[in-house]
Amino acid sequence: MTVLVDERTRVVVQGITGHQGTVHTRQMKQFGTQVVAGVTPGKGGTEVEGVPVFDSVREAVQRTQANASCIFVPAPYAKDALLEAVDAGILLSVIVTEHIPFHDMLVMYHYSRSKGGRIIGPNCPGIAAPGKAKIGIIPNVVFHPGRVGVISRSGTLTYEIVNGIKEHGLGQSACIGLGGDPVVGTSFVDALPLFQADPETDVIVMVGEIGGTAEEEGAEYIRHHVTKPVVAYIAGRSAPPGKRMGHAGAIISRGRGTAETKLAALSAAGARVARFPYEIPDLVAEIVAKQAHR
Amino acid sequence: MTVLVDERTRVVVQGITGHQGTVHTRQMKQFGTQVVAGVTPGKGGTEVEGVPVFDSVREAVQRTQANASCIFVPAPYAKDALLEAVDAGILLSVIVTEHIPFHDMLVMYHYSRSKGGRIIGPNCPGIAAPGKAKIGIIPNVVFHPGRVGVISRSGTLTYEIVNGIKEHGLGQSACIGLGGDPVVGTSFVDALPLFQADPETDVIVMVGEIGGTAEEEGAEYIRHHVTKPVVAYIAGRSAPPGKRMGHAGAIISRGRGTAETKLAALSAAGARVARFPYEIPDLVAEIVAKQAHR
Amino acid sequence: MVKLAEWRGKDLFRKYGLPLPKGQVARTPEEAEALTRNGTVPLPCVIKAQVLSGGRGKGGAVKFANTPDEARVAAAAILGLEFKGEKVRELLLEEKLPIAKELYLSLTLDRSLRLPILIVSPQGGVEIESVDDSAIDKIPVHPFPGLASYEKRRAGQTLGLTGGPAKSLDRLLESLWTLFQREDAELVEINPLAVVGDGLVALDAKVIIEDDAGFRHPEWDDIQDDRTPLEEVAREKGIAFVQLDGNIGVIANGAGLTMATLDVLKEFGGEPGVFLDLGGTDDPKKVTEAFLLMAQAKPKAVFLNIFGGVTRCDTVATGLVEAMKQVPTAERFPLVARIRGNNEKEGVEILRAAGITSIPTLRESAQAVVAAAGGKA
Amino acid sequence: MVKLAEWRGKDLFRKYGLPLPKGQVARTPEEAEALTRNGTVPLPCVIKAQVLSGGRGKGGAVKFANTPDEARVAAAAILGLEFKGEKVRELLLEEKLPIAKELYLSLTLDRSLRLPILIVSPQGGVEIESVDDSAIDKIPVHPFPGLASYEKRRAGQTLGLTGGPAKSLDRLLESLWTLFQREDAELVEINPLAVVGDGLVALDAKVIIEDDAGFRHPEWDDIQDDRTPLEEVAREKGIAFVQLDGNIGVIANGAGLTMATLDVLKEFGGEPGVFLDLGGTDDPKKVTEAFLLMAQAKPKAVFLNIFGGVTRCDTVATGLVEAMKQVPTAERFPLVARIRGNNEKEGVEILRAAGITSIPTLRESAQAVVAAAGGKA
Repeated sequence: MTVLVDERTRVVVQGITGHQGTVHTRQMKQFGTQVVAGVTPGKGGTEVEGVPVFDSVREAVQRTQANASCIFVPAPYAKDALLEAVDAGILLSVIVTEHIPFHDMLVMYHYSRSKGGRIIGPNCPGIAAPGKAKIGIIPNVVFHPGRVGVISRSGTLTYEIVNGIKEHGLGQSACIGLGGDPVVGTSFVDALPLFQADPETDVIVMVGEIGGTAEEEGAEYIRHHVTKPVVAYIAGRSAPPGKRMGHAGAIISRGRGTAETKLAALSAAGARVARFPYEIPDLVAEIVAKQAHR
Repeated sequence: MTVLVDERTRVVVQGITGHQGTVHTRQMKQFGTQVVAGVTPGKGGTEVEGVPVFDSVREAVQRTQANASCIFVPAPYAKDALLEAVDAGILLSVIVTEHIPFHDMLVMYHYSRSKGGRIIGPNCPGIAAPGKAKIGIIPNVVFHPGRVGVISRSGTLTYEIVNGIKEHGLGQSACIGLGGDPVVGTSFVDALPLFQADPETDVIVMVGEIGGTAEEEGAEYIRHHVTKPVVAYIAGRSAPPGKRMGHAGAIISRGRGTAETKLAALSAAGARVARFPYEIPDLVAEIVAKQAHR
Repeated sequence: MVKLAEWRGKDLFRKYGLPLPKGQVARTPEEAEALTRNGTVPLPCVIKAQVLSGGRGKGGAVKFANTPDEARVAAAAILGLEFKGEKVRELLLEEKLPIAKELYLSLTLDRSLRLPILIVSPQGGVEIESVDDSAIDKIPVHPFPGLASYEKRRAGQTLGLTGGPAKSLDRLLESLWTLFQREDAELVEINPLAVVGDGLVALDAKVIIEDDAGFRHPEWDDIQDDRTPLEEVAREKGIAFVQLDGNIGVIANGAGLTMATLDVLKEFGGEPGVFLDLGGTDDPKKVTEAFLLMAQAKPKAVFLNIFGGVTRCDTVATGLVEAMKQVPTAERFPLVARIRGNNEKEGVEILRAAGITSIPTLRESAQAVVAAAGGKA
Repeated sequence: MVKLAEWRGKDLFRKYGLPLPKGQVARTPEEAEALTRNGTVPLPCVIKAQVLSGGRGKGGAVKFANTPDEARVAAAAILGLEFKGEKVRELLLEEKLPIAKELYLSLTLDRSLRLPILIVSPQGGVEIESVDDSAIDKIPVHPFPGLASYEKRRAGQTLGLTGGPAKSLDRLLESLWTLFQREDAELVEINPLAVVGDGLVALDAKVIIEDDAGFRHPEWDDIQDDRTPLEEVAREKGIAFVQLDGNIGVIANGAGLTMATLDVLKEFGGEPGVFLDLGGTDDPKKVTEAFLLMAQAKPKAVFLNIFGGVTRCDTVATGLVEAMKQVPTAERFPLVARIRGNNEKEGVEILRAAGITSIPTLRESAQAVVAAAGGKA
């Protein structure tokens, strides 16, 4: 396994019969992912993109040994979908759905954790390991197998950066989009150890944004536990306080969560800090070149 | 460590200023236990049996590094007491209190478990490892250090049996009283592995009673995982169905939980079954004698 | 453990919005007639004895009526019946509904999982113990997230419900889950749960509440239970007391020890008649009370088996001697005592001074009491 | 994120049984006078502008009155004031209470712990940001067991409460916790929470509700917020739209990319005036709508920066071209586009056909738009 997913990952898509579910099932399969089942209550017995649809996750797991879930169901039903996945024994769930109330997410997170489960997201593009598997919606075209690990709170900005890495002639070991909500199942401190431990990752790219203290906690983790080089970028340097910048989690409230404190913390922890997204591939290439020289 | 407790166990007594709390604090200390703190809200700053009393478990832990709790507080407040202990980072709690509603205990159990904690009880005499430490109310006099491990759902019957073992010239490695309620934090399947893994235990005595299927599950565990000899006794062979026999958990309901099925399961799992409590020490002595011959 | 009569269970159901037939309680044949005549209970109706034991249908405790007169006659026939020792004092009259299907549904505790469990079966109207496991679905419900929608869907699937009845099930389960938690229930059972028209109706209601939660339910104080009068007195005094069929009274401390004592007596041919668990006490008055209670059960002989822990032997001996003074000579019973453990010497001495010998081994003391009761040992 | 005006917050508080001063809303000076004259609001009273921004006291938006006439005069002075851009249209009149002590209390989300957190300080009545950390206690609350009694005791200890006020705190916290969860609040803040006599009273109420939970709160639909009219329109269309102080409009897809685009513009001396995050869409109509919305904000230049994923480049290009047709010539703005990713070729071609050149690099495109807006790049 690279990071969380690999060729043995067997994905069940919850909400597969919806538009997004169907489109991304196709794309996940094109990426090479084993999408083994879909779930939409009441649509059991049908097929989507050649994938059998079941009425419940429990049934899907019994019949197909699915071991990971990708959740596309609308926000009002997302909590139930996640609980269903956890109770069916699925320990990795990627929640693409946005606008899930954080009170729901608190229950989802703590319940999942009490069962040993991991959530990626919500409101996230998911996870991909080129050449292995993808759960979520990151465009396939931006990837190329390689040794750069990417952890990001963003969606399209991540695509842009991952694509930039590819256009620099480099590739990615894995990319995790953590999601833009205030409460996410996997944060930088949870994702960093995965890449630090991954023998297929040489450099870690960390893309943060304003709001909360996840980047500061990540920096603290880097300082103490990460020996691999880290390149960091923070979006939202120019954002005003008190305004929610697109992501529910991207808000400077009561003077906390500014880009400055995040950049300072990351810099102090030894990360190379990029001022512009397009600087990231340059910095990564520089580090890779140095590593090659050693 | 023998089983769960040893010389490094530092006990905080919740409800120490009550009659039971005070009496048993004295007896725990006489047993050699490090009782380092007591907690009774509003009584912080006082002392009981030479033990400092605090207003909260958090304070007690901060000041005394307590790492285990003994809970004597009345049933209506027991849930809160346990939550307080768990949130203060205490991972082993012995709940002596009886008559805790099982709906409360469900919350206590699952919350504690989600934090990696273990509960012994409720409605239990606690745990003791002679020569090391005791948390709970088992009379000190019945113990003698030795190599027999005792796991029991009963209180006084356990004392009788543990005492019988002593009077046979044998001793105990540790004794756990699981408690007589329908929902207990630690059941036979949870306690058996501790004694199986304990290098200081040679023989395991298991004292069950009617109600539930904890003994059957214990038997299943013995069959697959326990290599040490087990002597078992079940109280309640003559109890009628549908009547609660003293313990909230001791009831044969809808044909389930009879002594017969339990005895049959234990016997089939290779346990030596005693028909009378006073046969247990004989059977244990017999096994110990054989072990000595080998 | 307090079993509620059907009508009390249905009152709770009503409070939580569960779907019920129209109905009312009657205590006389005339009331039954009036309720049906004035339309409070639509006709035809079913008339059910309000007793706590099961199997009423077979026992003649359930009848049907098409007219007010029939209702009166049926009520008169049921009222006053003895039903498994319980006299019928109340009747529940309910409209008779056109039942399309009978289902089974209950919420109770799974002790092994330590979780509430929702049990459903499409085969309702019969005792669940008689239904094949393959026709029963058991759905654990975790109290943290509570009853999840997917669990309700699963229950609906097992019950074979779609459309209106499935929607009705959704609401019903939500209400039942709330009731189960808020009312501190041990069991809520609907058997049968009937499909009627486009919805569901709870035809029966079995509710057992957990008396340990009584401290947050003052409203339970006046609820009748199926305890005997002596058991009721014992409960109020905090003594675990169970009346059995034999003639030897057993007083011990601790549930396990008391049960083991019963077992030993039986093994030696004795017939235990009272299980009395003193529990943990160091108050001699409570011991005295326990003995006087025992005396009221009129045992042929009494066996006192104590292993002193929290309850010290001298406390028990003191309480016992006091009790013996208070029991009238005519009502005295042979007593065999065995007291061991904490303060054993002092206790044995107190008993000896009162002329009672403590026999130290369980075997011999048990044999002695069986002999005293005229048993075979 | 919907901030409630104080009086709305207090209405919620009342619903959950939180202790409040007697009070009422007035919208005219005459109403203020009448409320105090007829005793609805006891005198002396405090009159507070109902605006969403903080620091009202210093801004002259809070006055006191001892007589109905004073109330009318004070109301007239406050009504119509512009307060940080917000016109005062409503006043809250409340009895003035004898305050023994002012405390601080709030419930909000701790993102790092992923838990609700109860924040208390004995130093109330001032902004919590100005209180020293040593005088603030933060108590995490787990949603599974809910707010525990020991947590309430801890809060009471930090606040230095005993007796009546401590008991009042217990009930207040229980209610506040229920409100926080049931109303899907992001923040409930009581500052100051006053000790008055033997109890507590919430003198202020700040409630922020989470609009993502709107699907279970139809009652929120008619609540006014502090969004600008354009922001409100955008919200209804599901477009993340924030008005800023500059003159360059930015349309991008995805929050991170949009923020990064703003950052780059600023770096090159530009001043972003609108943040418009298209989000994920493959409907050209939504793109058109977003552009027309942007046009209403009257930017000096617009920068379109798209990285196609779910949102394909050709979709955006189609929507953009359609929008440009609908914007009147007089209101047109210089447009710089950069479209990359999924269906990039098709999108670039569509734009080219409409006379718009897509500049592939972020650096050059950003510089171009800053120049177009007359900035320094």
